[in-house]
Amino acid sequence: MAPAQELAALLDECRVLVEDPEFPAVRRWQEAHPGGKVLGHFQVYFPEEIAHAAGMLPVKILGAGSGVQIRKADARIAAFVCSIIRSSLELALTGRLDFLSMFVIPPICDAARNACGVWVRNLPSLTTQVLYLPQNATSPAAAAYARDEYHRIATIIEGLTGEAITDDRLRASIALYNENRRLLREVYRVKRDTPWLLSGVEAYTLTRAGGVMPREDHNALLHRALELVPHRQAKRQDKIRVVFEGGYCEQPPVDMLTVIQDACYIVDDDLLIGLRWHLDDVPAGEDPLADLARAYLEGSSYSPVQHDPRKPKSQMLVRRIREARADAAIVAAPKMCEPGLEEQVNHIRALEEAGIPHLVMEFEEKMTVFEQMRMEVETFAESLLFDFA
Amino acid sequence: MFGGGVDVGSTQTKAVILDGERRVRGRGLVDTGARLTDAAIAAFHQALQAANVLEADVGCVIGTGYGRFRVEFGHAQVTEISCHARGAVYLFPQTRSVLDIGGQDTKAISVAGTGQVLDFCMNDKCSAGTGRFLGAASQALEIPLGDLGPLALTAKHPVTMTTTCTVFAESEILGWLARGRKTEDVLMGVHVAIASRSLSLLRRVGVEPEITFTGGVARNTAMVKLIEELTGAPVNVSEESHYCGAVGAALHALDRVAAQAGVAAGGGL
Amino acid sequence: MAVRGSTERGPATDHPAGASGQGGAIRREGRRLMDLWWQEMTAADETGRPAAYVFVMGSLCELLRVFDVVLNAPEITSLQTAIRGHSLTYIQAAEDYGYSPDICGYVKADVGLQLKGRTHPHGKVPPPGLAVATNMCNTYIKWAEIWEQLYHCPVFVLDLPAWRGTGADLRRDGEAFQNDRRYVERQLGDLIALCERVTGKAFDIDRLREAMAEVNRLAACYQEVVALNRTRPAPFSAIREGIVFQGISNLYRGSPEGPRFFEAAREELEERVRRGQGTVPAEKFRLMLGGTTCYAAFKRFAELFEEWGGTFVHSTYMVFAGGGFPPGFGYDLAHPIESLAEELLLSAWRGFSTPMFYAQDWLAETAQEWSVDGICFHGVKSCRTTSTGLPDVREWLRTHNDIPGLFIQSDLVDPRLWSDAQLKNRVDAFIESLAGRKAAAGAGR
Amino acid sequence: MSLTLGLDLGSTHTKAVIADSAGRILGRVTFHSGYNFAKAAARALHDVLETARIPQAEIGYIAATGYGRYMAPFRDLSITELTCHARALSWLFPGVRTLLDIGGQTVKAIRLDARGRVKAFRLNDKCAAGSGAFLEKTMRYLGYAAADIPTLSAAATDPATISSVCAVFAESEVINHLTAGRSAEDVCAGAVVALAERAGQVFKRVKPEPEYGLSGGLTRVPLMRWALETSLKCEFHVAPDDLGVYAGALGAALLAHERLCKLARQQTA
Repeated sequence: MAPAQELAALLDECRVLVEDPEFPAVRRWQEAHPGGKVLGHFQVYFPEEIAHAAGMLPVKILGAGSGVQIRKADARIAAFVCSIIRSSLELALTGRLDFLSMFVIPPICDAARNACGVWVRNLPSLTTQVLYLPQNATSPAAAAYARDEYHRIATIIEGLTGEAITDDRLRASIALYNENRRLLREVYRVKRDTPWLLSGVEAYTLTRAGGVMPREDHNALLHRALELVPHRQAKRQDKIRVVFEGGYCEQPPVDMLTVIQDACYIVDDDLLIGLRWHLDDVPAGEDPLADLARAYLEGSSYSPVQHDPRKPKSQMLVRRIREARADAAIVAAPKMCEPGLEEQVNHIRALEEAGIPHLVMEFEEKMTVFEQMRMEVETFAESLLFDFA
Repeated sequence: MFGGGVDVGSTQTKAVILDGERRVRGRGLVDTGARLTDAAIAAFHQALQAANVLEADVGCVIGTGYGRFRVEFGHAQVTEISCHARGAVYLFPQTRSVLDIGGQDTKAISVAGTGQVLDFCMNDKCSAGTGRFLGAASQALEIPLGDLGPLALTAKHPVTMTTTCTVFAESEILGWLARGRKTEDVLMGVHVAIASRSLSLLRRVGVEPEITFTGGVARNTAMVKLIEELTGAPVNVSEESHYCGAVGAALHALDRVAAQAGVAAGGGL
Repeated sequence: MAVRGSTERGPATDHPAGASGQGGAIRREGRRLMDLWWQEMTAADETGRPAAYVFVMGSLCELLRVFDVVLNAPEITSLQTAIRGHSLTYIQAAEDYGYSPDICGYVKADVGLQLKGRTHPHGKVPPPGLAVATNMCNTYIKWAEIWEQLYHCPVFVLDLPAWRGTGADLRRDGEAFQNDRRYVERQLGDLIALCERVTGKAFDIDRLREAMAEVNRLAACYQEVVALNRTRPAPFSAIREGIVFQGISNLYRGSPEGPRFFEAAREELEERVRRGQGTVPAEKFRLMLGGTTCYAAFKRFAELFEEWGGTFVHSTYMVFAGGGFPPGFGYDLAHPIESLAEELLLSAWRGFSTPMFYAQDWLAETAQEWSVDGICFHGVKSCRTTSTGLPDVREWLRTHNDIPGLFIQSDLVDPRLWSDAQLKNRVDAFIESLAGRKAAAGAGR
Repeated sequence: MSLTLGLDLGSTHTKAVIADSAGRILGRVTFHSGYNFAKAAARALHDVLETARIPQAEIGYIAATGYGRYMAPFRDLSITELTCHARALSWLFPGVRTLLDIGGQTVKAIRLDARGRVKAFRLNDKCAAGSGAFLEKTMRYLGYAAADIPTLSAAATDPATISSVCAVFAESEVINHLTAGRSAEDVCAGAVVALAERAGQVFKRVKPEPEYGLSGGLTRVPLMRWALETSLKCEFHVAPDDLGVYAGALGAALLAHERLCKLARQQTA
């Protein structure tokens, strides 16, 4: 197959994996691994290495997009809670997550933390756990605590799988994920330097596919994609370069990102930041659990749901924009998202001070209408690009 | 002796007169508009005329619906939840679940054989006004309210309406049409959205057969079909469905008349 | 605003609005202590005495008092703007600043207050010298980050790992709990060092012991007061007096005024019990509140039920926001820090988590002990902490424990979300169904 | 060939104008869009040519804007309505730097530079959607037509407070007021003031600079302007004789002229 077609096919495959609420890749894995157990985890970050080291398949559960209509979950959680919380529960209540034997919710926000109670009440056969990641990140005791918390989860996993999570297996898993992180950094580099060769949406689907397929396969897929991209014949267009901020938890519809990239190059973003949380390789030494815990706190990215005085979020956004050589920022937040909407205000202030043009947007994974959004993005681009007079 | 019930709803006001044998003797129906008291009086007098009964012969009048406290000539007020439950069991004695999709609120009621409310649930603030939402659809599509159901049933590939919010839903309708989707497919999408929203309310109170569908929207054939599909059970719908609240109120009125009579006759309760 | 809407009464209505709460030590002392607190804050704003901003869930007042800081509880100042009918102006100021209609009304009322020169209907609020938040409400952390932005003040986030889900090990001697306790102890050490830095005062462990002794007294008395409502008719309203109790137990935690108030309150309530005085002329329905009340319609909320002879005998709110002291726990003054850490964790596990997002067991037991006829679940549009999952808990209790429940929605402090006609409709219907239940039960006997 | 046609396919109304190089309007039409934008576009083209008595050959350039701007197959260019509004108002009032447009579905605030270019803009939050539509709903609910808004709101003695930004919540406030016995006039005026409040919030978000301009269908309602000017403490230029309604179409026509000149220059060059 010619490189162009092969890449197109590969990207289509990812798009299917990303949008199919039946998790085809996960089901294929279970067929190939009889008795293999799957661990689902909610946004933002979960140390998948721990589950992987026990032979489990870690899967990111991040809502159902606009494909699934919320029916059963509405009777459990009121409509003024964000979409991703309700649609994730909908997936579970409609049997689409029947492959899970364990589900982990980090209490990133009040809705997520409380949702855990709803999962436990309604899915008694599923082992549902809250993973309290440290919010007192600068406490000298935080890393030790996080290690204990990881160990607690590890013990439950060992009980479920009957597999011992040895340091060696854990180190091997960390190595595998380090390779995955390296490849994702490369994807983002290509998108930043040559957005006409790899669009924001393409980079997004490539990244997101990793959350719903075995990392071994994802590594191979990314590897091949990165080989093929340079052979693409694509014209560099006269578009403004923007950074998209606001995709750390609930995911904007792919159609929305398309509307944006029709008028702008998305050269960097915080989409699925949890999959790219560690900015560098995680060292795997004497005590790999401790290494993972330390890495979560040190040298990691930022999100509205982690408090760390060493990470002034809005300043890090400004740096992200500068490093991406972007002309402007699109500061989005999901409807009903407490932390996102609160962070948005700080971001806007910081961008005004830095004199960086920005467009403020509100979205919902359930959106199907983008006309107004298109008009806003076009006007924004027009206001930066042209001059009619 | 007669009993009267006046249901001042957010769009229409209905009145019913029942005789001592609980037979419907007269009905009244007017648009509510902004003057609730006038609407209540008008509907009640329509009913009196239809029943050919003098106001003086009506022992007790009960007001229900949002404007129940504007039925100033009434003797007492009872919420439409209690009245719909009572009315539904009157129309279909085996009723155990009642669904009423109204202009302001959707109600799911679990009811005992006596017409007594066991549990009820109403829509969340952020998914309110679903009944009115059909009105909005008929406006946007320029199709009379009565034709919505039949047209929706001709849909081949209904769209998926994803939002819970009435306001967003209206722009979603326009969006689908702007993308050239067939009117009936969009319309069916609207019906499905309302039906599944209503069902999640029924789930909150526990779906028990028989299910009786009351209120104006019950006359929408597509909605009835969808509710039946989603619950997997037949759904009772009466020609009287939009009078259900008023009938229930009139039944409550008759109780009071009987009680008073009992007291007058020296009989205790 | 909508609150002014219909004030229609149902049939059984001639009750003295808020019969309870009139006169007596509870009202008098409650008001005095509340004024005293505001005088302290207003003075601090003038003298520049350092202020610590704290939150009711895990406030650490007993520890902070040792450093002579003024304690500001923004949740309380926010709800007071609503009770005074001024919340909307503050909220709109925050929305003009960029905060969304969807986010916490408390946060917006406070941001509005900060933007309006910290001038509150009750007085002045001093700027934060330090802010202490816990993860018991994640919005606490975002809120504190706003002060960090506005004032560049140090923010201390105390991690209190709480309920962990399926088969969570809640044993105090369990490994998970011991790991958590070790972590919390270390954090308390850091907080003490921070307080010393901010206030320039050396930590005095004996003063901490004294403060903790006061908390022991207060907590014991608080439990007794709440228990008095087991009697029929209930001597106090978990909404009307409840808010006074919660306010004092939080603001005076660790000071002698706290226990003194509750001892006086207990006496007054015991007297009411002797006289068989209830909160309404004729107590017909004993209710429990799942979640918070609506301060934008504080009186009205209680009236909706009281006009039918309904009274609130207990609430989850009085537990998770009542100072959060775990039942039967007492500080071990011989080991203050260890004991403080343990109390914080037990509060997090049982005091906050359980009544907030795993409430069914607690509600079922309490409904029994307080002989409750029904539970009103109040969903707060802008508060996911107290609202997420309420419909689920309601249904659980209906199906597993046959406890009738009503689910209504408005807000804590945003009057725009109070729809009087809709709420009255739901409440009236609920009361009608409870009446029917009683009648049926009576007939059954 | 020196004339241009500006077409504004709005979500509720379609407007079209024909303008000459001096910006004089030679013909204009407006009508309810319905849901079929292609149909509306064709009708607008036909009607405006007819009313202006101008053969289509005279039209040198057609610019389409508004919600359905892609649905006019005969257009030369599509431009967003914000860019068009900005252009039109700065042509009508060269001093205007901040513009507020209250449309059927959205409220828009735009800050411009001296040349009428968009510097910053803001639209209403999703939850404050429905703006103009909310007013129409309220009127329907009260039993009046949208055309009655100016007279009805003017007759108010004590406007009812409607503070919610959400159209659904606001509607429940309307019901509260009616059940509490408030008059239709007061409720209508309350709704107008509420909408002005809402628009004012969007306006503040763009850090307005004088002078200020007002456009959109609701500029016809005197109370709206009064409420805006008192709550925002500033004066608005309002497009003369309902031109505000045509601001989008006019802007499109003006921008069309600029394109026309550019093309002409390119040809001569």
